[in-house]
Amino acid sequence: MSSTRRWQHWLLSDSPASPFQAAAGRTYLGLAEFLKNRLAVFGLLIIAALILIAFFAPYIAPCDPLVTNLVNRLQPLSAAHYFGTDEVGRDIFSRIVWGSRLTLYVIGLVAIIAAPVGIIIGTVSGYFGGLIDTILMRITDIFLAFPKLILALAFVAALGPGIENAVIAIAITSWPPYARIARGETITIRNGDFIKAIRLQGAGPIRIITGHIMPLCISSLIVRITLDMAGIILTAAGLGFLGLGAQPPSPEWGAMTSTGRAYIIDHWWLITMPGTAIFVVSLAFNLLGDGLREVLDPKSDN
Amino acid sequence: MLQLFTIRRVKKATHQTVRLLIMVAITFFGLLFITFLIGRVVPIDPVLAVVGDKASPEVYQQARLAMGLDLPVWRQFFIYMGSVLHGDLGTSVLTAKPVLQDILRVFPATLELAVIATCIGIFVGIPLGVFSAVKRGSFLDHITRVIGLLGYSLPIFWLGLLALIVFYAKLDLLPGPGRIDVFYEDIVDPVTGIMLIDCIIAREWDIFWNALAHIIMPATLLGYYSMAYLSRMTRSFMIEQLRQEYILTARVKGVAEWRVIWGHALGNCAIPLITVVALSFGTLLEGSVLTETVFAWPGLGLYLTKSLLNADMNSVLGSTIVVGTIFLGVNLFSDFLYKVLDPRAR
Amino acid sequence: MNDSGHLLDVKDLTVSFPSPRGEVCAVKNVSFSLGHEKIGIVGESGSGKSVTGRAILRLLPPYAHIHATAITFQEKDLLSFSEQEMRRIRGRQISMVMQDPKYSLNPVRTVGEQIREAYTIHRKVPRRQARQQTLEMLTAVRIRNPEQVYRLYPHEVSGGMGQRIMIAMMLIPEPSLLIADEPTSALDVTVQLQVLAILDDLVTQRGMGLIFISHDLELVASFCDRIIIMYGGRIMEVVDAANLHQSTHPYTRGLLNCLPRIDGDKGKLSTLQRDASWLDADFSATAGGK
Amino acid sequence: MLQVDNLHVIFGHGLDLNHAVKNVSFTVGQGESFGLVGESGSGKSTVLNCIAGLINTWQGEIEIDGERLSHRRPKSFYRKVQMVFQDPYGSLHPRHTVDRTLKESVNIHHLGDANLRVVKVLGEVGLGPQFRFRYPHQLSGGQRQRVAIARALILEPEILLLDEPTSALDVSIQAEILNLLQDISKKRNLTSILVSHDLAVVSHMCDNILVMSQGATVEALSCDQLRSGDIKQRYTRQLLVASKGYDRAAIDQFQDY
Repeated sequence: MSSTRRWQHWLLSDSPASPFQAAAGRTYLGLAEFLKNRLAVFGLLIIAALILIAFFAPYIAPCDPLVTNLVNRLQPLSAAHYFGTDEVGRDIFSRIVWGSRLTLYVIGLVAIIAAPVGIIIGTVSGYFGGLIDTILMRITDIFLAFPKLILALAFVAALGPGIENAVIAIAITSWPPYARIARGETITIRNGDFIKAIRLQGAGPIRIITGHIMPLCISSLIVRITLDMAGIILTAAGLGFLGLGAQPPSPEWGAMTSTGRAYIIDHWWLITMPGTAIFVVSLAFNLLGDGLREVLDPKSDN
Repeated sequence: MLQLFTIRRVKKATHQTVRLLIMVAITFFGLLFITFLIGRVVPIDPVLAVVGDKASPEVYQQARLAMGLDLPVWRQFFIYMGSVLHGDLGTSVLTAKPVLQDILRVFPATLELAVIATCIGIFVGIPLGVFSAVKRGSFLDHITRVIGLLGYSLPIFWLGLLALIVFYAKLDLLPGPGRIDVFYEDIVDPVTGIMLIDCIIAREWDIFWNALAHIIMPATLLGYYSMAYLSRMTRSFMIEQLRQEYILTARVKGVAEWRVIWGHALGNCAIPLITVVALSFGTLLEGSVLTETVFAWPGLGLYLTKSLLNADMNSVLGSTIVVGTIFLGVNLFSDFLYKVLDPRAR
Repeated sequence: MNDSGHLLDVKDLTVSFPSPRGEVCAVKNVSFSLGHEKIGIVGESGSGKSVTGRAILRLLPPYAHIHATAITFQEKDLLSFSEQEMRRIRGRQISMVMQDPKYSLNPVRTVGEQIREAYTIHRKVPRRQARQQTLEMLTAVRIRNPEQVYRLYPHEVSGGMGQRIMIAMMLIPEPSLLIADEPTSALDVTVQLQVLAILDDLVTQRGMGLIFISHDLELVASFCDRIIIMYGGRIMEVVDAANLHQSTHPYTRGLLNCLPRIDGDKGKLSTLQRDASWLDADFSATAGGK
Repeated sequence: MLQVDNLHVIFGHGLDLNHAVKNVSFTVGQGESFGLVGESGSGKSTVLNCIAGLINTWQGEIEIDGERLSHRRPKSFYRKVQMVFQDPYGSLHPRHTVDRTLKESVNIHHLGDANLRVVKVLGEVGLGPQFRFRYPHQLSGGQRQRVAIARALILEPEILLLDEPTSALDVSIQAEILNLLQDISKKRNLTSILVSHDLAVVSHMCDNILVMSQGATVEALSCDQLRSGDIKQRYTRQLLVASKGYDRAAIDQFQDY
């Protein structure tokens, strides 16, 4: 008790004695604020569970997700098959467990490709303004002129169906909004007195953009990217559903829903289970994003 | 002094309009460039697609020259652009008809869905957002939040399938996939292409009710997503506006609360909301691809999906250009409205 | 000055806001009364001067806790009024002008519409007559071309003109009390004085009461009849403007002495030494006017 | 020390053209405290921003120590000229501690002994070591302005540009900051230019004053001329009357400029 008190006192000190203590205090306050939002914590827990399931898939899944067993086809839920079996007798639970890897793969890759591109284009465009800004923003606008899914479809059509191509297509269509947000934030920040002040200390553009502007853009981008993850999951599943994303027999949730369509009248679990998985993960990202917004972007509420 | 002000206003407005049009032209140019690039990286040989893979080398070469594929890339692009601007989007391999003709045939079905969905979004979503912003933390606010969360998290195709199971297969309340029952097909003359309106023109009331029953599920489904989006955006815009000081001024004047909310605050939200409605219209075009697939709705989305699965590149790129152009047009229109409604932007 | 008795009586007004660390008291036990005169409320930021003004009109956010023994306006007990009855008081009887016309005017409506609205809420008159009245009011605040200004949008007018428009809007229903919350702080000095002159003339002509909230002690001293000096949510003292420089209260003296003066010497300015006991002392009993 | 000759600044073009500064010239001597006074839109802050190199669209001549300044400033320039801004809430990076803000300047110029310099300069502006690792939101307005002054001083400049350094502060805090600035200027023998709309502040702080209106010079005065009322221009006289408080009769004599 007294030792936790002491820690708390150290963390909340009005006059921290080191940069580390100052940063720790900040993190602590942010964390405390975040933990108060139960729904956001719930979202975070689901995402943590998703990551663990994906990591330990071989140990969690009772069956091989790809091995067919026609004798056992279209079995309802049971102790042997928690979520039943599909039209060729594969265990749906195992397929969903392995499918979590594909989901993580897609959102991870899209975030790694799209976020840095968006941030760099946005901040550079916003900071320098003028011709650079005009050119970069024209390009961004061209990409924004297509509805996302349609452009992704066109790219998939050109590159051929498949999960890698779906990732590329989604990434290409995801960065423009990030660039827009980063640019907007940069323009507001750039005109702030503290940027003038650091310019007067003799700092060059690279130091200003990376050390002063980006850290301030990043919090609103993290919120946006987290919320977008939900959309990316839905888009990837949609591509899978149309037969343009991951190809059978790989256990991608959208593709599983698509094959289950033929059996919806009598074998409801074929579409219900993968659909629920998509919904739960996407909901988790939405809840986490909303919670992060309240912590990182205090101006939006209250 | 004030006359000068008016002259400035007019000059500025012309200046801005010209700027806007140039921007749109550049964006359209880029749109064509991207579709052109996509068309060029396709692994399918366009010549083979025309002459078939049993053609002799001479025929192949002739077709290649006829299609202009020996010309430098930039010449090819300008030829492509010229033909698109003349409304020539090529011929569909699947239907053997000009792509533009195909699209004009299927588009009204999509438009019908998108317009009804947008109406649901505007007339349900916006009031819902206003109420929940005014009574923050109330029961209604929580409902709005759940509607929003579900709208952002549920896969539209899955929700469509579940709706089909429940309302068609189990309860048999609503008809199944398709735009109309099979035995009613091809009775009504497609004057506008929009089934409901065509039925009214032809005074075929049985068919009208049948078509209406068919459209309920897909339109409500799309409308739900539009509502989720609009109510959430409206809520946050309203919260922002209600914090402003002019709201306090209105209250000081003794303005009734309902007029403060629906007149002053919503009046200021209307301007950003126009952009949001335009955006949501674009999202609906995209949602229609999945919805139309689920409900076998013969619109642009279904056409695009079928073309994709059959590697019919002319149709795919043609549809992409058409959707992109519509999107651009809607955005241009919203920008224009923005200029008209917001005195600060004039 | 106090010709026809009291216009407004405030007794033991306390306003607090909930915060993560418990209730924070923004105003504590404030009492004063006002006749048909100009009274100034002066204080530094956080002294509770604006909150006091808004509490009278009941314009604070719903989570604020307002307590008072009495708020009496023209013998009517405002505390017992319903929200609907308050709405008939606002604008018609008590009005308020805020700091920055840039924010306090609705950006998408013309200036004329907004002033006209203030008039038609309280009086059922034909549109034409309301418009005529609006134009006359614009003339009264010395706007030379009212017809043109009527059609302008708030972003098209300068700060000084904007504040005149605000005054026109707030005085058009002919209220008997005006609360002016830092009405000229966003303006340049000369414009500030011109706006104050307009306000002064109209208030005097109509025999109104004025509560002038400001951070500028010297300005208030030259403009108002009496001054209420607030610090930390409490009234420190109430003095007649003419006697301000004879004040002996340490806080008032501190505020006066730390101002640089054009004809003063260039040495160090004296700084204000805050005293925790100021917050304990109970001046409200003596602050009830004369 | 500092000389400004025929300075012109034009923003925008076409319909939005704004001639913000018109033909302004003045000289500031070594160790002198110079004031720029005017109402909003007078161009006083713009002049300051030109000297600091924050605006690139000026024409004319700016000289420091007889050396002409170009639009691009070398790094060494910033060791000579520093600036303090008006808004203490906007001039500090919200995510950087006081320590980081101050150290960054030392690092940019590779001065070394960063810790020592930070502690020393904080002491000089009257902030104890307990403030060193705080974030701006943990400081009051006056304390933030002290940090901003410390940041300007840590590079040991010879010229200090002050852009309305106290207009966002309460009068009691204003007195403390003005006293601090006076002390430091004297101790370090700084040359300073103070921009303000407040005649009293300028006359308290400065030796010589330039009155500006709508981008142009109205007149140049010494502080003693201002005090004794030895003023030639009507505009300045009106400003002086206005700054003395509300006087109903005098206001009717005001003219619009």
